[in-house]
Amino acid sequence: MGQTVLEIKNLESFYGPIMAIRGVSLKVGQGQVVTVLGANGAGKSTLLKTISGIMEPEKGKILFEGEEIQGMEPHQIVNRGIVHVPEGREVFPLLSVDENLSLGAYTRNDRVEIERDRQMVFDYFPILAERRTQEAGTLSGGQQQMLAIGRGLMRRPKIMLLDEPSLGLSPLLVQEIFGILRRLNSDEHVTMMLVEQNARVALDLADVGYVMEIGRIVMEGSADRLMESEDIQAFYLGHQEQSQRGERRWKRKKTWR
Amino acid sequence: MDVLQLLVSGLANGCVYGLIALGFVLIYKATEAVNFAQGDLMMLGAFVTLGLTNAEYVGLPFWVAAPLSIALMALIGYLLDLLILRHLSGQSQTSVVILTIAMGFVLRFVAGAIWGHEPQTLHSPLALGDFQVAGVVLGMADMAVIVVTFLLTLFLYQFFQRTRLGLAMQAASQNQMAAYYMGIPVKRVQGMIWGLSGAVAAVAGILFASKGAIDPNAGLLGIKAFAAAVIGGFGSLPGALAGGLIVGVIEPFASRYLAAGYSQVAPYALLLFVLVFRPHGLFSQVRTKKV
Amino acid sequence: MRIHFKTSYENDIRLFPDRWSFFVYAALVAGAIILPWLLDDFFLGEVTNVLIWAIAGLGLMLLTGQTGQASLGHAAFLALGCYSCIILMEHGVPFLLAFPLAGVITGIFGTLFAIPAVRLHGIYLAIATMALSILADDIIVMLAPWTDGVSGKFAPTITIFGLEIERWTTPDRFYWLVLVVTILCTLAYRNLLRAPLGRAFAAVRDSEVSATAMGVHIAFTKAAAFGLSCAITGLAGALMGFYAGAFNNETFSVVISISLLMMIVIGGLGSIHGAFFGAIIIAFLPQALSMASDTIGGLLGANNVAIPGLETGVFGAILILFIMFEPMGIYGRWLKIRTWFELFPFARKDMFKRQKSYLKTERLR
Amino acid sequence: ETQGVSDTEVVFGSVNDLSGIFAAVGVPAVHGANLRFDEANAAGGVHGRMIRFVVEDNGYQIPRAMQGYNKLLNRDKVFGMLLSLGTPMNLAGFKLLDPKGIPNIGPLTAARDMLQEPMHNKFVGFSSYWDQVQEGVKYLAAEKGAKNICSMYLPTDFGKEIGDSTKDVVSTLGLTFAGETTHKPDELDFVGSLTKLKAAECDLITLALGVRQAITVVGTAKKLGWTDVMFLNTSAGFLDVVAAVPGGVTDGLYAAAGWVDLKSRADVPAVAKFMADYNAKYNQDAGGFSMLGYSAADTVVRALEAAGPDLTQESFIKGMETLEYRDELADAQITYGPDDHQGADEVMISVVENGEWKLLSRQ
Amino acid sequence: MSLLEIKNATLKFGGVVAVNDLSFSVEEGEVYAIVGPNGAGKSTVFNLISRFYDPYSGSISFDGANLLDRHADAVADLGIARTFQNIELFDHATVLQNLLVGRHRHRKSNMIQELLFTPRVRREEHVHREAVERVIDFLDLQPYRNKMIAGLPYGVRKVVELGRALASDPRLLLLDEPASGLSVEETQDMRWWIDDIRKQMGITVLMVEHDMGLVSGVSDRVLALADGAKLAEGTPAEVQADPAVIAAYLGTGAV
Ligand SMILES: Nc1ncnc2c1ncn2[C@@H]1O[C@H](COP(=O)(O)OP(=O)(O)OP(=O)(O)O)[C@@H](O)[C@H]1O
Ligand SMILES: Nc1ncnc2c1ncn2[C@@H]1O[C@H](COP(=O)(O)OP(=O)(O)OP(=O)(O)O)[C@@H](O)[C@H]1O
Ligand SMILES: CC(C)C[C@H](N)C(=O)O
Ligand SMILES: [Mg+2]
Ligand SMILES: [Mg+2]
Repeated sequence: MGQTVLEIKNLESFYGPIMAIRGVSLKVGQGQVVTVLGANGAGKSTLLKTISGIMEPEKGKILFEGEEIQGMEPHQIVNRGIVHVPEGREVFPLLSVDENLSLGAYTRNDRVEIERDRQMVFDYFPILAERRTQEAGTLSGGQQQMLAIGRGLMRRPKIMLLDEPSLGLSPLLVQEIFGILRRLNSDEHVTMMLVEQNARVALDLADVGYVMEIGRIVMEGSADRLMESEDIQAFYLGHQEQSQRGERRWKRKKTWR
Repeated sequence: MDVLQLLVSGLANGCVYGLIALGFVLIYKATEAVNFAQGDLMMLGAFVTLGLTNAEYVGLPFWVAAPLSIALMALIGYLLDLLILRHLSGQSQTSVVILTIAMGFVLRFVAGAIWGHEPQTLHSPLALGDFQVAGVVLGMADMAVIVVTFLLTLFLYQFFQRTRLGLAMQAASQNQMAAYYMGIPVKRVQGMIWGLSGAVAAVAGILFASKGAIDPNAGLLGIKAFAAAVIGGFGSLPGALAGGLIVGVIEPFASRYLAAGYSQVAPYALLLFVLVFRPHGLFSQVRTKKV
Repeated sequence: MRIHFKTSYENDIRLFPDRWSFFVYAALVAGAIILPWLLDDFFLGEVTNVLIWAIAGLGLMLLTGQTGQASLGHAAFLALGCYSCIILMEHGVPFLLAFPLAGVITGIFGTLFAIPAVRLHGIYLAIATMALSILADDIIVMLAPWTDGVSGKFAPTITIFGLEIERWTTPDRFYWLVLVVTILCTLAYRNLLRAPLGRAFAAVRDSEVSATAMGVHIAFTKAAAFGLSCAITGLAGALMGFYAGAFNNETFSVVISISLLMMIVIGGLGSIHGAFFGAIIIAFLPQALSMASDTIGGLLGANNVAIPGLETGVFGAILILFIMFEPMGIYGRWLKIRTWFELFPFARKDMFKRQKSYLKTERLR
Repeated sequence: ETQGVSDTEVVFGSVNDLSGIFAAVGVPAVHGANLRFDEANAAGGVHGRMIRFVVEDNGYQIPRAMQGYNKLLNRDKVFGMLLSLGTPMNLAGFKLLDPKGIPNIGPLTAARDMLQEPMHNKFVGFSSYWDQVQEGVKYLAAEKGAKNICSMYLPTDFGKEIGDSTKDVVSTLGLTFAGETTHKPDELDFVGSLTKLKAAECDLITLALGVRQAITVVGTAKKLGWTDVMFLNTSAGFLDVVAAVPGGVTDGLYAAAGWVDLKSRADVPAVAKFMADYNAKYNQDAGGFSMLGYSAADTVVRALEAAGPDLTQESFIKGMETLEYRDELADAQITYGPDDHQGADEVMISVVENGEWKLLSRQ
Repeated sequence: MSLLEIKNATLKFGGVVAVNDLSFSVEEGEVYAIVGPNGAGKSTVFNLISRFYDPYSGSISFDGANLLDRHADAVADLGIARTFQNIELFDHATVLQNLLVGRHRHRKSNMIQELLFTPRVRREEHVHREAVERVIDFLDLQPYRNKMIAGLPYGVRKVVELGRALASDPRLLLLDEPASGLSVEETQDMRWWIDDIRKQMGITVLMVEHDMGLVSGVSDRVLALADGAKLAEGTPAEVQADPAVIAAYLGTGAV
């Protein structure tokens, strides 16, 4: 692991009286892909939102390149090169595909490079090129997801926070997207923090993995090691004795609880 | 001849409504908030100019006072956002509506306390002199209103359509969270739009005051400008102008040709009529959600 | 902390969740009933006024808080209720019949207005209703043969079973009358909320698409909300007419419409409590300010009109502060205070800090 | 025990508009009244009683006005009402004043209804809009040959009274009522209406509009080149600011009112003193309505004096009914009597010349 | 006769042909899945059935009745319930209230009765509540019964939406990507639920899904769409083996 770019220390976040992050600490190294796994409501999205400043943490520190960024306004954090591709698309529904992409590059001034990156996004997702002038709100669910990812790429981030990028994408596109992420990571050395339900592809791409449960990190390790863990296999990879339909309808108890 | 005269002065008036409506639309386009105090901002802009110009107050030359008050009103708009509206960032539209209505109360009170409640006249060079073309009379102020309104609409339209900041403003109104994700300083952008609409209010106020006397209740005109903005399709700049012109033109014709007691209902009856057929105005900004 | 043990579905359906809250409300009603013996005429008059506004607030709350349709025109319906009740009485209809009829007439008119209006959303509806409110003024003048136009009408004395009720001469009886209407309206409102139609209202407010998919007829539901809302508002309007004693085309102006909306927002949108809290603020605050300025003026030896319009200015400023610090309305704050006491001593002080929130466009329907 | 009276104090109340659309009327009037009461109090009060004047702001809304009445009557326990503004508000107030016999003096509306039955407790200071229009039209018909009379008015009781009076005087004089237009208080363009009235060949137009609107109407007519028409305003528009509009816009505008303009009489000592005092106290120039307020308060002070030390509603009303004096400030003769509850009966007709009102005639 | 029959349906948005002369039918009691690349027109087919869109041409019938004669709100009366791809719940209401709205098509009382809350209304409320509780038990939603939707995690909302549709006792259930955003474990639950919905409740299911594991696990027949037109139709195995489907949709499986 290279130098640490992002370090989270004992983070706590609340929604009113509800504690969603209960003291999370983790480190992300330069050029690493870190994945965060966890069941529904574990607090994965909240963790990413807190890092990108959309939510204010109650306690704890977030260090990016050695500087504390917790409590900053989200746009200041984006300016430092952290880009968050949110869960659930969040496009600008009344703006065209093209305008959405331009906004991805809002903080940049290098016109020529921006156009090149736009072309790159269109190469990745040809359907977006076809629909350049369509209002983003009328795109199909998957097309919006492509747009959200493409828009994130337009920022040329140092570190990307990806919240369920494969949501609603066809199997073919899931492969493609992970191919793209892999290339970005290896060629451009973009650091990534990845939240995914599709644990298999996530662990396949990632160097390190964390498992969250009810706001806490309950397990961490290298992706390979996690891949081997029985619990992970059972709960996130679907390796159960379930080759025939309908048997085993009880739930296995998670051993880390 | 009558008809032409009615049309022309209707246009001039419509432009005043259009100018106020532009102010609403600006803020709506960038924040989706509806500013019920826009009419009162216009009134304040008029009074600030009057205070700077008229001899019994500061007595600056008009051409110095006008830009100065535009700048001042921009500052006031910005401060209103900074000190008050920013606290409501992310809260529902209805609360903002109520807040701005209350702001209108306060602005009216402040103007009354400073400049009194009696109507006053701005010493404006625009107030003097008429044009007469082919039997149609048009005041300087009317001319100025028409020209300025069209230019301003065009400028603002281009601003939203072509500039990065304009785009960012639209983005911020459609999805605040995503706007932050893009690195747009949403609050600062919204402050700027309040400043801008303060400036527009000042322009409207100066032109309005050049057409006649003003008092602290002059802002009630905002209600008709609302009708204009809604007819045009709330959120559309050309719509605001179009709506303003429609309301402006319908009025003189109604008072000319309808019986007393019925003519003054024309703008509101028209509004209801338009909404029956186009529930979201002529240049509708509302879309059906794709599910 | 109170814990509800729910043993039957009835627990969620009945009016009061537990015996304690039954007692609280029973005590409240009992207190309300004996109020005329506790207060002087001045305060009794003000309380009556607050209750009338609260009824009107309930009416608008049903539309705006429950169904999500903001109206800036409810003064028109106040006027309709007021005029119909009093015109009926002038034609010899007894109050006990004329009063509910006024509600029905206003309700029917509201439903008719809703037929085109259900297609409008947000600001479009708000401005359309505002236009209606402005037009109401002119319509009253145009209908002068019935309404006596600008000269206005005087409210007759109410007689119920030979008992004379009048705002100034028998303020206590008038108060009880208003109280009864308030309680009945509140009950009806509560009943609606625990029945399918009330849920359909909320469904229409939150998502028209999925409400449709669940079989909720959007236009019908909105029209029903409009009708009910206007009916209640009409009743309030009639009471307002009796309260003022005299009224004309200028009485129910658009300013009243605006105050009504302010009232429910400040009270807290979507709750019955909100209508009452809002009424207290909107109806009583100006009076309180006036009393305060008398006192302060008296202390300083200054005159109470030293700065004309000051009270209105201060009123506006207080409203601004209310909304800035509690955008969810007083009811929102009330809930927090209650939670704090219920959790005591376990409440964190920053528990009620507002987490950042973000708006999304309302231009998608 | 009469309410609002003690050995040291007598309380008067007013439901007024200090923030609404008629604040330009209510505010100076209240200031004027306060000026007079302060003088009286500084002089030791009337029969040892200080006068306290409690003003409630109604913002020109009935519900607020009702709250004001409730407070004044039930809490402040006023002895009498003075200078209450607005016809509908006053009418609503009668419902509760009459049963208690509380006097209502000098309401700030010149509607005829202010002297409706029971008249016992009601007093108005000056001529009604109705009379003003009657006299104004008669004068202009006789002196300036007006024949085709028209009217522009707000659809309110105020407008209606002026409109109706115009029609009435037109038919008594055998002239033609050529046309009418109605307006909203927020209307700002009158080209349409004026074109209509011009087509109807009006030569005299009575105005019942907001102050700001009346100025615009006169200016617009000039702009349209329609110069052979006269405009007649009432006391509602008889203000210095109207005369003083720059550029001579309002030159030639007539007004029929119950008093004579202040500014043109600035050399009369009473007027000069008033203007100076007023300016010193409020840092504003006095106008017609501040004078009206002062005069009304003056009437009250005189009536209190005439009522004698034993102050009751009856003695006060008796006192009022004995008043007969010349009001130097308003330049009007004030007489009240058992059957005459209107102070000044004269109507003064003025015209704007060189930015000032000039008195033409007394009727 | 098929339960749902779509014949030659076409729908365009400007230049985009979202559904192109598409015909298929769903038999009573089966689970029928639609797959296809993003933007193939799957959700649009659902919206056609829900009557949110009018087709340019073609016909849609349900149990022999012409669906195109009905308004969108009358579709539920026939016993068709649905979920949405991006979740459309009533955010400012509790889970319980959301599910109760699902019962709306069974409302029997009128407005006046509800205002008075007559005994009849009370009885009906008990019936609705019981039905909803059965759904809550079935989907394990007990912990969330009185929670506001606005604060629920994505996965739970997906389940609530399924619950709301089930609460209406439908004959046909339309599920738009029921498993997207769910973890493997939750997808597993979903699979069992769909099985039970079909087998125990006898409800026909039409679903759109990208998770081929789930699709092949529960469905009887699969329709593959591309560019609004039929690419392939058959058993899950047949469709997955179709080269056109692999090329357009499934890919080689290598990540
Ligand atoms: N707006 C909110 N208000 C209140 N509570 C919330 C809110 N958003 C999330 N929560 C709560 O915070 C916890 C964490 O939610 P979060 O969305 O981070 O989960 P997640 O791990 O991303 O789940 P998913 O896989 O479903 O996306 C959940 O228990 C949820 O109930
Ligand atoms: N209102 C609209 N205006 C224009 N184009 C639209 C509109 N709605 C849908 N489309 C287009 O129609 C096509 C079909 O969209 P649809 O939502 O049915 O796709 P889908 O198959 O559900 O895809 P996904 O798997 O991504 O959800 C898409 O290309 C989309 O861009
Ligand atoms: C002072 C006046 C202009 C008031 C107005 N005449 C009214 O009747 O209310
Ligand atoms: Mg999440
Ligand atoms: Mg889809």
